[in-house]
Amino acid sequence: MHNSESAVYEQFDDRTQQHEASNLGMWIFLATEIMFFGGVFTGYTVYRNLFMTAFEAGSHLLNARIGALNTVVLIGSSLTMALAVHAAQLGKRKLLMIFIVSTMCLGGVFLYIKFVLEWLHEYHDGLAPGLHWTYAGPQSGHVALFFVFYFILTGIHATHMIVGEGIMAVLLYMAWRGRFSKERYNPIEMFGLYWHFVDIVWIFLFPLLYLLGAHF
Amino acid sequence: MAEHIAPRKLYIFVFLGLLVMTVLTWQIAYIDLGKWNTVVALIIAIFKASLVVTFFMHLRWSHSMIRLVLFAAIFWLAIMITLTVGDFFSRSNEQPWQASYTVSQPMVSSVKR
Amino acid sequence: MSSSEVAITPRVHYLNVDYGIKSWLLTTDHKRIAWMYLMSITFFFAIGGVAATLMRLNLVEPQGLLVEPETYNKLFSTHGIVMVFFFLVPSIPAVLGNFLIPMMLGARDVAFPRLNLLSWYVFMTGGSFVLYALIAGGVDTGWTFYTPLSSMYLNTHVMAAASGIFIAGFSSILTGLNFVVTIHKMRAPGLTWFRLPLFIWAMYASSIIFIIATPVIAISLALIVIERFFHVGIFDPALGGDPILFQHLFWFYSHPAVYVMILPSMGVMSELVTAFSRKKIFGYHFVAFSSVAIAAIGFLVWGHHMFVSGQSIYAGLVFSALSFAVAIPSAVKVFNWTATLYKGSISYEAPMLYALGFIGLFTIGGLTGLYLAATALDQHVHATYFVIAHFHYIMVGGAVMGYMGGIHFWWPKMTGRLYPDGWARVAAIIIFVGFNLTFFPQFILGYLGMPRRYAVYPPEFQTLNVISTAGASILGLGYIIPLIYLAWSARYGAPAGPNPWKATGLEWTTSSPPPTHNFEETPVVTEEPYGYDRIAEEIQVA
Amino acid sequence: MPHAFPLFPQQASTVAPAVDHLFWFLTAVSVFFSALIFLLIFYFAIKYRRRSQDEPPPKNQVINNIPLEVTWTVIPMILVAIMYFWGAEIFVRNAQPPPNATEVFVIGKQWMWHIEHTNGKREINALHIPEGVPVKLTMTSQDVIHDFFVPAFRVKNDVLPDRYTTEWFEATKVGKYHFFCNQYCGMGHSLMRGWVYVMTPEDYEKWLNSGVTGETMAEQGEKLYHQYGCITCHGTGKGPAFVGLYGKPVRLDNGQTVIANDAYIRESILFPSAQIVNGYPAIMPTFKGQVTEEQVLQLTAYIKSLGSKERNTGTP
Ligand code: HEA
Ligand code: HEA
Ligand code: HEC
Ligand code: CUA
Ligand SMILES: [Cu+2]
Repeated sequence: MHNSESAVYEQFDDRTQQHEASNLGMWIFLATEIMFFGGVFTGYTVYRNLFMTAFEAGSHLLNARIGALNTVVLIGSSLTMALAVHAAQLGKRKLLMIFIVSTMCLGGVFLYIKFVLEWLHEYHDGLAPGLHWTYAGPQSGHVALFFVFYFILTGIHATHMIVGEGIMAVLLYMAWRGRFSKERYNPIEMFGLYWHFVDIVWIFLFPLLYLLGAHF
Repeated sequence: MAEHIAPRKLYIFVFLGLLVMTVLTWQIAYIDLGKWNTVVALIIAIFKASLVVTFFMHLRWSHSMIRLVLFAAIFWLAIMITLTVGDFFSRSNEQPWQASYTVSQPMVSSVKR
Repeated sequence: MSSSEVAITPRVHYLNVDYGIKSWLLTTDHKRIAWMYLMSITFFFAIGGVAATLMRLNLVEPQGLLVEPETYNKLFSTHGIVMVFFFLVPSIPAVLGNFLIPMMLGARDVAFPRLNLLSWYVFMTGGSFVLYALIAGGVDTGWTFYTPLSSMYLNTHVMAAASGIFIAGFSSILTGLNFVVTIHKMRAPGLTWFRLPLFIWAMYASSIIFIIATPVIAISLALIVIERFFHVGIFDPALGGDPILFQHLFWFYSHPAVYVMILPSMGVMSELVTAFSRKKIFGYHFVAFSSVAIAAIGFLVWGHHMFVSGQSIYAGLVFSALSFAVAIPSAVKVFNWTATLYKGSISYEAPMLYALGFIGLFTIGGLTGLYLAATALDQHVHATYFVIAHFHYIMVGGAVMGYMGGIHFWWPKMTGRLYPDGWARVAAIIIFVGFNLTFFPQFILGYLGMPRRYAVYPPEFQTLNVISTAGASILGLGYIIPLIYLAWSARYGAPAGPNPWKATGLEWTTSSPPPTHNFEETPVVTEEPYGYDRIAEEIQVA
Repeated sequence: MPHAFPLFPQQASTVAPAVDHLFWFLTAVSVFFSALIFLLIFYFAIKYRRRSQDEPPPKNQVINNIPLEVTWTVIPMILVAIMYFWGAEIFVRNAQPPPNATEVFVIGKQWMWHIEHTNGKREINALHIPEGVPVKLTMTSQDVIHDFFVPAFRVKNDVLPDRYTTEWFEATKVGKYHFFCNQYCGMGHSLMRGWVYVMTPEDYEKWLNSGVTGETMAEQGEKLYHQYGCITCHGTGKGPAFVGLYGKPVRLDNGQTVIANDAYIRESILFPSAQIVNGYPAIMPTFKGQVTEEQVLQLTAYIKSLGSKERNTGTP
């Protein structure tokens, strides 16, 4: 058990070293995440340039308004997350819990919109390659390719969010048990980095998936 | 901890900035800029991402090592994309299939709806 | 060691602080985790080796001595997958790296000990998926998983194998992450970057590759699984995709991965060559930075596996030029090691035999890499036995030799006991001879045009294949001998004492085996590594 | 019983000697450096061996020598630069089939090679070609990736599904040579091989015209043109006429211009909606799944036979 006074693991000399180490570790982890998404982005870039018109046709089948709405929701959750870290830095336990809960809620809203208002619809409309594909317009195969990438990218992104919700539940419990303090809030800060990263991925996914070609 | 604590107001401003840019990028999609639509959208996305990284993720107050890590990841990602895409768009006519897409003005997109 | 000193084993050390299966499975001690990796990868090496033996036996007859082509395909796929992902990639980093990095840095443990344990579990989970795939009937994709063959045509256990590698990839990522943070943040007072042993530099460079490249193989295999499961066309041209995209993603990882396999061995080399010639390394900065240069440039050359794949010829030319560029830092290393021997005080214990073997065989393997990097020559030898010979020279002759040398060098530190050096030297020589007999004929076979992954082949290639198989049996014997005497010595060997080789380096300043937290008190470093000229004075005083 | 056992492959094409010269150059460099390093190691190892256990380690050790470092960086650099340009020159040459090359069509499928000559003559797992005439293979696959490799010619190239790749060579010696599938393609990979027969041009001519069905590829293509109803549009003005199409630029409805080569025609038949000719409606149905790769090649041959005279229809 580590209470807030002796919050340094035995392999470290002091708290600064420990904090710097976990911060660096987290950023390196995010670097691997960049490369992980990067693999799919590479494929996306190639196909998007090869099959320009098909990808635009596919993009037009998505609802840009919902996409924009979801962007706002996710940015909002990023704000509440930043404020949660802020509250943790100041050692305000109650505020911290409030902000964690609001982040979780906003994340939940995002996932609800994603699954229920988008994926489910796309599935019913026959826009789910491999499962239910009825699109019969020109270049159906390459439009399907767009949707494959759409589902993979949003799917991996949503998986990250679900994992994030789980971690937040744990953090909330820890906060409730008073495990954090002005001196010890490392986990909150590290998780914040993760959550903001997931937000950034979406910031790129939104234009790349929803806004291809002019929508006039 | 020797951590920088940013004022809460700053976070709110950043949030507002992100909001404005989201609306902007969404609305610009309804204006026909030809191939520039994608470019503009990406530029805005990069701006948004930098805001998040700099302020929400505290890069502004972080050790330079952290910046190096971020730079390295972006750098290698850029290499992966550039060299891969470079192959696809430099295939000669003798190895065609894709080649026919690139004879002239490959980037023009003018879908009629 | 001089017999006058009495080597003593400390009463309490990391191996006997507590007993029982739980004290191992739940340990966060980097040294014990290293042992768990050692056991696991030896197991995987045996699997890969058995597959290799069967393959070589089959190739004695042009029509196939033992098995049907279908089974042969499973054998080389198993061999490649297991040897690369479950033996060689984790070998030096996860065993010697885990054991030594904290000690060389004067730290109590790695930065994230629990993460370290987690990576072992992740590794074993991945391993069990692959074992499942093998037991359930095998997989015949080749280790390269080329699409659309793997994603649409084969009906073996591709998903299980791909998922296994996907999972094991995260173990690499976590290990690399742990090492980078440890090297950055856990160095003892006074241990500046240019006072680090070169092994640390090499591990640092390979960790970078782990971090940047591994996620890409993870995602590309995930995409194969998705394509297979949902029957959507990510890489299958029949459904609109492009198979060459997969090759790009695969080699973006797998080329840097070959440097992950060789860089740690190169790090070991720098330690061995200095210790057994009692000299400072020649050109420290050049050796250190060439590791980083190999890691960095190594990311730019992956297309050299695709010269004849239908990739654009312009891309081929660029990748060819970059591949030649990456050979230069390797050359620099070889020359610096050779120069280190100059005017040394050289002795020939087993680790040094492995080291000299490494330099020779790596040189040959690397130089034949140049043939492959030359576009027009690759157009002839691509995917022939010439390639097989090239990479076995580097991976078996180079990386595995380095691994064996490292294990022999640090074995006394890990167990506190000495192994019989005579046996070890004999084994090293058997391995060297068997190795050359196995793989040199394959260069000739390759230039003659014998394609790889051939279960049956035209009869005029038989003689060379028989020679190769004969060599392989000698080689296999050579690997079994160390297995026996090392196991024996762990129990019955003579106590080693803290520094049996009279080597420099922080790991030799603590007892053998070391205490759980490595050092009685945090060491302070005041000078460059490999201070063998200083030891000179000490020995003279004594 | 062990056969005669060669150590070096036969040279039977114009590029083979060029590739071999490069090979010997690299071998010379490799032998030189390997020998250099081996000899140095042996020499040092013997000269500086430790003579007694307590021999004091050397003092005043040389540990740096910048001129030396520069030397052994720069010399390899120069050598690899030579290797690079030498290899690249041959590689680029190999990528450019001479325009007068005889065309042969190769279709790979699990696990056999199907080969067709322009006059309609077909063969399986065998390729007959004339000596002293450049031959260009246009290759495609019906399933997975294969690779067409002729060791005696020192050339190979992958054969991809849904795509044409090419490879060319000019045989210089009459004889019988192996060709192999050199890209792992599943169970029968190692059985997917055959023989290249290089014949004198006269023998070749005789062989080519013996036992032919009587129809060239173009004639077969013309039949298909009627059979699949291409004529109902392309012969009536509903679709662009084929006369003079081959090799000419085509304007598409999105403003791009493409060259009507094999790949374009193949795509027009199998994925008609990918590229729409300017001024025509996108009514052409896909023939994917109806025509085989072989038939596509025949249709292409037919369209090619209609010449590349000035086009009178098609591009308004
Ligand atoms: C540890 C593993 C390892 C290492 C370190 C290397 C190192 C190199 N490899 Fe190798 N390679 C593999 C493992 C490795 N390779 C594997 C597994 C494959 C096959 C994969 C598959 O298809 O299954 C492969 C395949 C492969 C190919 C593709 C072949 C094909 O499929 O057609 C190529 C092509 O360029 C290549 C090139 C090189 C080069 C230029 C180096 C260089 O880094 C070598 C540099 C070293 C030296 C040059 C020697 C030392 C220098 C001197 C002694 C001084 C003199 C030097 C000069 C004159 C320059 N390799
Ligand atoms: C790290 C990598 C590594 C290592 C160590 C080896 C080791 C060996 N390899 Fe392999 N090899 C590869 C990586 C490696 N290989 C790869 C990546 C491929 C390409 C696969 C593909 O095409 O997809 C390949 C392919 C390959 C082929 C070509 C197959 C083909 O294309 O048709 C051949 C053929 O000779 C071969 C032979 C050998 C031999 C004889 C050894 C020997 O060195 C092995 C010696 C070891 C032993 C003989 C085991 C020792 C015994 C024990 C440990 C005791 C345990 C046993 C019991 C108790 C029962 N390997
Ligand atoms: C229903 C009418 C129809 C049929 C049947 C048809 N086509 Fe077409 N084809 C068209 C039209 C219209 C176009 C021009 C628009 C386009 O590019 O799709 C076209 C374009 C083409 C082109 C590109 C020509 C150019 O000028 O660039 C080729 C090649 C072609 N068709 C081949 C075939 C072949 C071969 C068949 C039979 C196997 C066939 N078509 C059957 C209507 C048809
Ligand atoms: Cu076809 Cu291998
Ligand atoms: Cu490589």
